[in-house]
Amino acid sequence: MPMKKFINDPKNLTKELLEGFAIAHSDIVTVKSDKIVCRAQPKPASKVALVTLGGAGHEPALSGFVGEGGLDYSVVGDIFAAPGPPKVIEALRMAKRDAGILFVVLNHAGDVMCANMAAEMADKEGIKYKMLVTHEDIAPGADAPAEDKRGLVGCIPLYKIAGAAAEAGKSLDEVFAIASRFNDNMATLAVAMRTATHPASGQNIFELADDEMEIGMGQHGEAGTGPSKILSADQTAEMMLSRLVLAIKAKKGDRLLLVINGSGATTLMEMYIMLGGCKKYLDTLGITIAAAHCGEWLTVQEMAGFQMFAARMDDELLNYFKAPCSTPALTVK
Amino acid sequence: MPMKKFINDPKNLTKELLEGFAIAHSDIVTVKSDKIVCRAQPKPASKVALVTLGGAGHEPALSGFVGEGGLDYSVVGDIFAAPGPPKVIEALRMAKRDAGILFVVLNHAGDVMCANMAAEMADKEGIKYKMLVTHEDIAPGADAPAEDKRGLVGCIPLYKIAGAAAEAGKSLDEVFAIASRFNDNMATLAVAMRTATHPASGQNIFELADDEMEIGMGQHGEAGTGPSKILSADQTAEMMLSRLVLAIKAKKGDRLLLVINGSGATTLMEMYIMLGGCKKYLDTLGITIAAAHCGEWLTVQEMAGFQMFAARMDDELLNYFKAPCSTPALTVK
Amino acid sequence: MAETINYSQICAMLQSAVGQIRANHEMLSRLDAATGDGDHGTTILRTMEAVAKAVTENNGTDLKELLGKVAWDVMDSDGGSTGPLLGSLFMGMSDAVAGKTELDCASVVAMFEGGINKLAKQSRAKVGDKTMMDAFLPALDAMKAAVPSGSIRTALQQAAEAAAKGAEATKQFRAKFGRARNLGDRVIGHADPGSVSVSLLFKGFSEGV
Amino acid sequence: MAETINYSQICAMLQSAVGQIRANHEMLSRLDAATGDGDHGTTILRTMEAVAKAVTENNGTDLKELLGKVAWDVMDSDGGSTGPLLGSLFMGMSDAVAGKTELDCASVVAMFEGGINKLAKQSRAKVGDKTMMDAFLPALDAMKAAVPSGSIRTALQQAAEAAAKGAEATKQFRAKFGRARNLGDRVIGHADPGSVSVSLLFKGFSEGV
Ligand SMILES: Nc1ncnc2c1ncn2[C@@H]1O[C@H](COP(=O)(O)OP(=O)(O)O)[C@@H](O)[C@H]1O
Ligand SMILES: Nc1ncnc2c1ncn2[C@@H]1O[C@H](COP(=O)(O)OP(=O)(O)O)[C@@H](O)[C@H]1O
Ligand SMILES: [Mg+2]
Ligand SMILES: [Mg+2]
Ligand SMILES: [Mg+2]
Ligand SMILES: [Mg+2]
Repeated sequence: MPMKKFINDPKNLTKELLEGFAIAHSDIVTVKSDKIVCRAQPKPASKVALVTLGGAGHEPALSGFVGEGGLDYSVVGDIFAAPGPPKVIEALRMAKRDAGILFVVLNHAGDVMCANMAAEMADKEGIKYKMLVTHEDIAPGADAPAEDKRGLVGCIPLYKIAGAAAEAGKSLDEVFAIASRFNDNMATLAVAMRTATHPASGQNIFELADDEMEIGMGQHGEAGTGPSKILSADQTAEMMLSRLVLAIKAKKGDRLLLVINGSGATTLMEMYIMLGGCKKYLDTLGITIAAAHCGEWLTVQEMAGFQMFAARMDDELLNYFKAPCSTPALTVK
Repeated sequence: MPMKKFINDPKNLTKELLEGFAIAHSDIVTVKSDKIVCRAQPKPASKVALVTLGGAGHEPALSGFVGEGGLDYSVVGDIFAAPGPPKVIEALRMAKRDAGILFVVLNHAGDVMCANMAAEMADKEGIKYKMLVTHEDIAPGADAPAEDKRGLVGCIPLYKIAGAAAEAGKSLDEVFAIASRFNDNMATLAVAMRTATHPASGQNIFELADDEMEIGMGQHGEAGTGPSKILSADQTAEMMLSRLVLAIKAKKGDRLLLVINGSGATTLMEMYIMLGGCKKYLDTLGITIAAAHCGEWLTVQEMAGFQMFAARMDDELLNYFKAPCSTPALTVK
Repeated sequence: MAETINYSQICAMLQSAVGQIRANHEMLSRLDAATGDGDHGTTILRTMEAVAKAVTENNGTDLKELLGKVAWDVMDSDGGSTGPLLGSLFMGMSDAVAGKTELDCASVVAMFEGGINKLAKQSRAKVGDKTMMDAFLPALDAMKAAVPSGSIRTALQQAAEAAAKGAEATKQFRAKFGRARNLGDRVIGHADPGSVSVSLLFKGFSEGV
Repeated sequence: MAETINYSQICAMLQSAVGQIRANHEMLSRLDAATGDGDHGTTILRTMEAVAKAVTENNGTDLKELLGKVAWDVMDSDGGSTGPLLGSLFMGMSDAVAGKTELDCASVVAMFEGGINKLAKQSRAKVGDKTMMDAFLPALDAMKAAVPSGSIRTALQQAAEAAAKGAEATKQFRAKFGRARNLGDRVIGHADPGSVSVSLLFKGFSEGV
């Protein structure tokens, strides 16, 4: 039985998607050495560079955020699989500069191991970098050890904020400090409604009954906190957002960045309805939405569901989040 | 059995989605009289206004393209149902100006009937407008009568181009002429891979076997040219694009705008792979891609599939397509 | 004896038609799923709920005003194709009852004739095009033929039967209008949902007087 | 008699392990679907195909160089967690065979010991953490115990049996590493895919010499 996907040889998914990506966005990005997405117009070497890595299959993430005001280098692995250390060190060499590199890694076993091995090599070669690991998934509990918390969509606004700080000419220590402050004040909780087909194996990445959804589902089909009955949008909003608000210790008067990140098959219509539900709940707490986004930043193939992201913002973080950028997936004037 | 959607009362879908839409994009749009999406900063009355209408459920279309360089007024109907003539005439009254109004209507029975009734009233009231009906679906055959051809995603780049011409201060006759030239040189063909749930009725909008796709599927589940076996991305690209190329009479040396418009559950990964396949095919014909877009502009809930759009471009059309705009769904610097 | 109906009886007649749609809208959406976009039950229900609301809210006695308000609210109810079509039906009916307070059989038929003629202008469809007109036009002929009987109920019953026959007949046709127009032979065997709705409306009218 | 293996026999040993993965990768992805993200079969197949390619392409005779190239190509093959883990295994094996051309039983075991120690540094997991280490560590102990026999085949067979037992045992464990780490009791009853792969690798090694 063929997959219900528009693909050619499942072995060439990443290669072919990067070819199309380069055609669509040739004005912004180029692909070097097969799997390293870089800016078409490199950032001046006087400014801090942003490098990240991660498996494909999450389009537009991660490489859709390479460009002015965003990432400088995105090392692409195969579907849901981190790229190997050799490519990662290659990208770090390309980015090497006296200003230094902010090296952003999402907390997933493979990604972290690859990053660590590449970092070892970078140390030997005297490449100046600081590694920042995102781990904002509160599914295992808001105060679970950092190693247990996956890196989810939070990396995207973090790229945006760190990217803007780098464009502004901040030093590596400053960019790292700003990004870390955002990293420490953000949280994500995911919910899945329908499974997706792994485009290489052709298998469902998980199973879910017709009347069930699952909170805490990972972005590769890793199980969450177990299935539950389907709730209304407003109930789902309150149930998820109340946990996020606790996790980031948001209180009356605080200003949030709120993101409803669709996983694939959940419609923008639903995301807007969810955002409305979130607003209603936050109003009862006297917490304001300083910035909001509904859309698909980091997807899980055609999985139905979304990741709800919230971060406590201050003026500096908000200014960098709203600063101009020109990337394939996000343009801000 | 609850729907696999994050919604509240199915009767309030449009109202609630517009509330969330307004929260997410308060800097760009406001919603007046329940269902009329307008710019937060109105365009000067000296310039031609763009008004359109259509059912909801296709987010980000149509209202996601209201803003500078795009639409001025989008009248929103309920899910897949055109708004009634009273709201449409209300929007035409809001837009009324000596410079005149370009009134863009997608060719669907309900939309056209509503538009005609509103236009009758506008005539009585001396509102200056020109109506332009898009009908670029080549599923019924490239040279089927215009009434038989549905208006699909082609309206979006048309809004963009007409919007840019209006911002440039062109007269109504000029804007109409430019938009019509684009309208006459564009074609769309859709393909569906998996059905979607109608969010109001909870029913599947069509059925398709596990090993089948359907070419020519309408954007509300209206059947296409019948089911066929699933093809590879490259085969699908050649099969669909060859028909589009014939329809718009593109030949060696011509420059195309190519859009792979995802319907919902088809991943951006697949759209990029499709774009790669299109490029390979066009290379064999010596036709160039002057501009390309992969993404979700006009969706069909969570239907898997996409609309492939092609238009023959000239310098003027390309300049307007690439001109700056600031809308919720599309920002160009 | 020449029987007549007044404002409140016409309200009852309309409400009875609403009841028919409330009872059958799911079936109508299923029909539309086969040949259209699966929402006809939703749209016709929405339009008829607008009728019900307009009728209850309109605290007056003027028939033309009542039907005019019904028409406007129907059109304002996002009825896809159904809204403008039924909207023009009621608008035409409204014009036809100008100045009247009591309708005898002939004026009831004249009221529907006015409505269906107005609707026909929007529609442009003929019998055999697989649209609402396949139910409306035979219904009109049937009630005209029943005028001599002087019985409104008879006239509406004849209309309902003719509309039902017309809707049934749409199964044999290819569609020349609406979303089904491009489907060629594949719609043969499926009744047109709009025509089925119309037959239900007349069933309701006839039972409501 | 002290049996030894040379460059080409080690190539055969590696290719035989590749064969085991080619035959079982679908089952391995199914296992990963239960406790991880369903791609372990894909990633381990990709890494082992990289092994096969490196072995065929490397036209030399130097063992260290061969295993070093294998390690690098494995790491370069986008192997999720598997790539870096097996990459460091082969890197450690490469270091351990520096200067050798013929390996007797003791040096074969020393080669694996070097690899598994290097891997252990990346892994940080212990027996009972439901990872590849549940197969690697018992396998290492078993082959060490078999060194006196002097038989490479026996040592690898013992290792394969111990690895299989270790993989089977992971069914009882909660996961402390990898994607399964957050699933608590829900992974109990499911074998860890990585440990099953490792047992297949040793099955291949033992059959390949
Ligand atoms: N030109 C027309 N004249 C008469 N009836 C029409 C016409 N076009 C469509 N219809 C009717 O509309 C019905 C579909 O209505 P509905 O589903 O509510 O609207 P939409 O097609 O916009 O989804 C069809 O079954 C048909 O009877
Ligand atoms: N720290 C670790 N030490 C040893 N093995 C590990 C570790 N983390 C993960 N693994 C192994 O990796 C396997 C999953 O590999 P794979 O599916 O290829 O990578 P990913 O988890 O990135 O999808 C697990 O079954 C487990 O055996
Ligand atoms: Mg993986
Ligand atoms: Mg409709
Ligand atoms: Mg319909
Ligand atoms: Mg895995």
